[in-house]
Amino acid sequence: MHHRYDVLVVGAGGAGLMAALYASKNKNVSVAVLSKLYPTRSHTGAAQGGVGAALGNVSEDHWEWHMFDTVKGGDYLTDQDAAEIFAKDIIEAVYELEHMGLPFSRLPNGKIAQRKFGGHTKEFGKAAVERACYAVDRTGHMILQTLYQQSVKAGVTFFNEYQVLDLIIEDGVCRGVVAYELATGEVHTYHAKAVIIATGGYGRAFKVTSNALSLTGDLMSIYYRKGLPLEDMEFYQFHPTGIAKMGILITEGARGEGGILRNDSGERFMERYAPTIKDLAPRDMVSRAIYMEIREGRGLGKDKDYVNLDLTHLPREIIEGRLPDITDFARTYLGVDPVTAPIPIQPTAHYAMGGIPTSIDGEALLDESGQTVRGLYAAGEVACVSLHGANRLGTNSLGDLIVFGRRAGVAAAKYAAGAEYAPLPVRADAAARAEIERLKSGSGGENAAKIRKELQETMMDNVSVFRTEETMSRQVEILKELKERYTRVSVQDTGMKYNTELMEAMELGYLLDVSEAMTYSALNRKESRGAHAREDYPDRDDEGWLKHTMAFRDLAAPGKVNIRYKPVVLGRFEPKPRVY
Amino acid sequence: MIRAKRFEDARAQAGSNSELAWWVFMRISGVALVFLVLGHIYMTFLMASEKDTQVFDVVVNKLSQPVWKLYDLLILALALLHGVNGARYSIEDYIRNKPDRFWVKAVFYSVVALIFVFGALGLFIISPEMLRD
Amino acid sequence: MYRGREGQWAFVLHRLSGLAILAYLLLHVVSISLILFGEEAYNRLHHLYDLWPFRIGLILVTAGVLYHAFNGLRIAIMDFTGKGVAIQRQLWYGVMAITILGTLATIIVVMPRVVQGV
Amino acid sequence: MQVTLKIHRFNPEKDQKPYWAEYQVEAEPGDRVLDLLNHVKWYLDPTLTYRRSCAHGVCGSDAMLINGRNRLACKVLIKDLGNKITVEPIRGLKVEKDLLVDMDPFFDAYKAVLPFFINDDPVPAGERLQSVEDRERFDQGTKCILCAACTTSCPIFWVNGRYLGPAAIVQAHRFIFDSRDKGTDQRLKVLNQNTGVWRCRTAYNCTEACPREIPVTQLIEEVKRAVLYQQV
Ligand SMILES: Cc1cc2nc3c(=O)[nH]c(=O)nc-3n(C[C@H](O)[C@H](O)[C@H](O)COP(=O)(O)OP(=O)(O)OC[C@H]3O[C@@H](n4cnc5c(N)ncnc54)[C@H](O)[C@@H]3O)c2cc1C
Ligand code: HEM
Ligand code: SF4
Ligand code: F3S
Ligand code: FES
Repeated sequence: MHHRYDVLVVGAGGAGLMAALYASKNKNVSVAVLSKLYPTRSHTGAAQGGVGAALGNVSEDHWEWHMFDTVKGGDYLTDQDAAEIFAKDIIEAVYELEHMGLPFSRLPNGKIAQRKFGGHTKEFGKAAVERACYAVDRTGHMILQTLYQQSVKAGVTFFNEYQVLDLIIEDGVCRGVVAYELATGEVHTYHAKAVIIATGGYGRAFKVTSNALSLTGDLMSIYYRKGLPLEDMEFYQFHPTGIAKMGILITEGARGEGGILRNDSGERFMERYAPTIKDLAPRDMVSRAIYMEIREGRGLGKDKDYVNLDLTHLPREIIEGRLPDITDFARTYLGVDPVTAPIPIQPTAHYAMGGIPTSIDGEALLDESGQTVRGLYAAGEVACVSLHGANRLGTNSLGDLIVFGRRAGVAAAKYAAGAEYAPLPVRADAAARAEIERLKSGSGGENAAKIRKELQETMMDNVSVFRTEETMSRQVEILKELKERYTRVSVQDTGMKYNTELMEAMELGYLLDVSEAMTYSALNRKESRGAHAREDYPDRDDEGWLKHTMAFRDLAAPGKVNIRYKPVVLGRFEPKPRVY
Repeated sequence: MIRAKRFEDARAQAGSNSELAWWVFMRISGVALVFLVLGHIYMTFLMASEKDTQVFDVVVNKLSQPVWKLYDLLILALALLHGVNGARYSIEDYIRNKPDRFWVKAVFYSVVALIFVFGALGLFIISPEMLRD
Repeated sequence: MYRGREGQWAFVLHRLSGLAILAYLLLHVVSISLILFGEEAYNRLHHLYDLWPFRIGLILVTAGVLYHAFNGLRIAIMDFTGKGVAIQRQLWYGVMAITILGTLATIIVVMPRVVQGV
Repeated sequence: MQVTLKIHRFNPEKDQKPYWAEYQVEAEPGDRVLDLLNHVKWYLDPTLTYRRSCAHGVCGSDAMLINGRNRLACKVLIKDLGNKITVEPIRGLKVEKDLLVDMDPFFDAYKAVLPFFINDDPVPAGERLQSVEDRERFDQGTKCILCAACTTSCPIFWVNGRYLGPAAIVQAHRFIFDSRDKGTDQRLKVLNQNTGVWRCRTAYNCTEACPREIPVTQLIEEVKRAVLYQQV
């Protein structure tokens, strides 16, 4: 089937809905949203802790401080133009969410409640500051719900459970997308003037992750397969506090409320790693600290492979009142009551700092020179503006969705209002159909699930918190082998209706490709910065590496990845050593 | 494709208060019926217990008194109204097809109305003259 | 069968008992109204009621009325007090207790007559 | 431990009618039912179809009828079920394939209660103020993840699909009792209909089923009273 909309949004998480809402405020354009999940199932709903904005409701705060923290938290790889826009805009954006009815928790004076979060400080690093605006411990859920509610109110058109399989890009102009309707197995072609990609992250490349089963890097990979660049893929955040083995997230808000990390002897080990802000240090540092403790034999459990998050010294009302959901997680999945016992935790794959490179208006970049793919936009976790640099601060992702989702929506609508439909190539859906056919008729007998499992385990072993030349080179070889096996995957369900097996097999293909971009980028960067910690290059090297990685798949030479670089936008804040 | 239902669409659906009224009525009549019905049963038991063979007399005797006439008429009216509305809930729940629902309701209401008339007449016609002896 | 708890069974029983009482009531009215056609007709039918299946039936109707009446009060308490919802289970057990006791009492009164087979 | 997993299956493209399929699966006591389903799908029978995403009870994808009760497959552990587990699709919505049902009627009911913030007053420069107590008043309903476990456990909804259902009422409650919202009137009017709150027979299955521990019936009762007070 054939459809035509001026602006198409792919993905209905926080970024996608924000973009759709703002694009549809422009009355000159028609807008539709495609999502492989019902909008309210998007993983933005899992975000717990809060959205950072310098409202100063609890104590004095300024956008400059927020900007500084973001830049420093990103280990100075953050583009400072983006950080400045972000720190300023997010304040008014949070008020706007409140005006849309978002049920923020409140202070006794009726204002939006705020709490401390990792890496957020006052006066450029002096002490932790209450900056995370929260709605109990389900801030992301409330953002997702509120934005969806507003979309319902505005009458936005949704195509739910449509999985996008291809972007139609020719001569540097995006002309639409190809999507697979899960309910019927039909392949649809969407003709559009502007497409906004907001499909979130790809945590499922790892074994232990806080991410949903559906976060498989689809559109990042589709972009990359066209020979277009992915930026800063080596920077992948491991959140320090995932429930041991399961990866389910325990929000940093737990430490914001006073939770403490302890090793086997009960020692508050973060005092040794970040004397000033201790447990509220940025995530990369805390995750490394936990790994160090575990390596040095100070972990707990029979494999000594986790540490404890201790809330037991906090009053029951704080735990149950401000962190009810995570209390429930601990009780449900571990049988541990955080009021009386510490929670076993372990770093968990959490957030992609890298992704589709964009301008500050969300335009997708064609290469390192700043040229854009006309009519193509990206926002949210899938994109890299680069606000988060080498390491994202907690609460800055929700802010990113809101601020840059909105900018992308506005920019795309404005562009579409003034543009003509670029003609569609004949049989624009041919590639997608061929891929479906290949998987359905495959007879190689490889099981997609087994390949995925191996991918996740090896990525976890070789490209996680600590990396070395050796582990990553090994992973490069493993990926080659897995990709070869992937060509022999055969899908057993040949039906049309709700063929989830087919879609899972597709998703595995995407995971393999983003893993490739990530591993090559990481292998290439010979320094340690933010979330990218190399044991063979333990120091940050601003001389050689204060630059963004742009990884291109070489379309002429299969299996080859070309790395180029894009300069970091500096400004207000000079790169300094990062100590807390 | 799903098109979000608009604000205006939903507003247009708003209608009458009758469901609320019935809801309240079910509760109030229910509470009243507790006393009426239990009273009725208790009374019948007491009065008819040992003199089984003369049930007819007992009943006629009782129903000849205007107070009891009224009492029983009230039970009859309230219970039927309450019961019929209760049965309507069930009809609306279990009969999915709209035309069927309409017919079932129509027939059901008519039958009950007929029985009510019948019962009310019965109550009023009873008089002491009907007693033997 | 859905493994619902007290509330589900309270509802199912309420509905069944309500419909049963309604059926009984309609029958009851018809039979009493036979008075219109004189004692002969009235008594002929009413002797039928002395047969044991009708006696047992009467016990069931009594049980139904008791249950429906007290559960109806439980519903009204939940609806109007705002506190009732929290103790709905306890209320329901109370309703069941009253129903069972009341039914036992009825049995004690009616059974001898059934046994004597009047 | 060895678990016998019985799944109610139906593929409209192949099967005349639904049937039960049985699988023997090796599981840890701490595993979720979703882990078992995934195991079956990935290694035993890839055609098994169901929805899932977050895997920790926050996205609302995988409400199912598990051992006779509505649960999220990702939020119920094997150790709480024993080694015989039956899984069926939730009731009252059309089964599309295996455990996956048509959710459209559910979302239509949701949309009918105006599930969005309504207040056309000019906005202040900062946030609208709201006291801690006023915020608390509607907190319960904000937890809802629209999983439909409640609506599809309701004996009224099973037989009468026109009933808006508890989930929609919970959503309405969230706005009706929000001190900032001005749309209460219209919302209550929608709920004051034959298909609205008055269809609820206080069966409490919804409350028992809610994975977010929302006291659903209590909220419905509050809405009933709100309609009552509004109209008298
Ligand atoms: C457990 C957890 C807790 C978090 N807590 C916080 C926090 O407290 N504060 C904070 O700032 N950040 C937090 N984050 C990070 C933040 O929530 C995410 O980065 C952010 O929500 C991503 O939003 P998104 O809109 O980019 O994507 P998502 O919300 O993931 O949405 C992706 C959308 O894309 C759609 N999609 C994907 N692929 C396709 C395809 N092929 N075709 C069609 N549609 C597709 C999906 O259906 C979905 O609608 C947390 C993340 C996790 C995992
Ligand atoms: C004795 C005192 C009675 C009380 C306190 C009572 C109370 C109630 C209440 C409160 C309801 C509403 C239930 C709900 O909305 O969930 C109800 C329903 C009903 N009642 Fe009664 N009632 C009584 C007697 C009767 C009698 C005598 C009859 C029969 C004639 C009857 C038949 C019904 C029926 C059929 C329903 C509908 C049940 C349903 O929809 O599930 N009731 N009753
Ligand atoms: S109220 Fe509870 S059961 Fe119902 S949809 Fe919401 S979360 Fe699910
Ligand atoms: S189960 Fe149904 S009847 Fe009411 S209390 Fe819940 S909605
Ligand atoms: S998979 Fe998200 S709720 Fe179960």
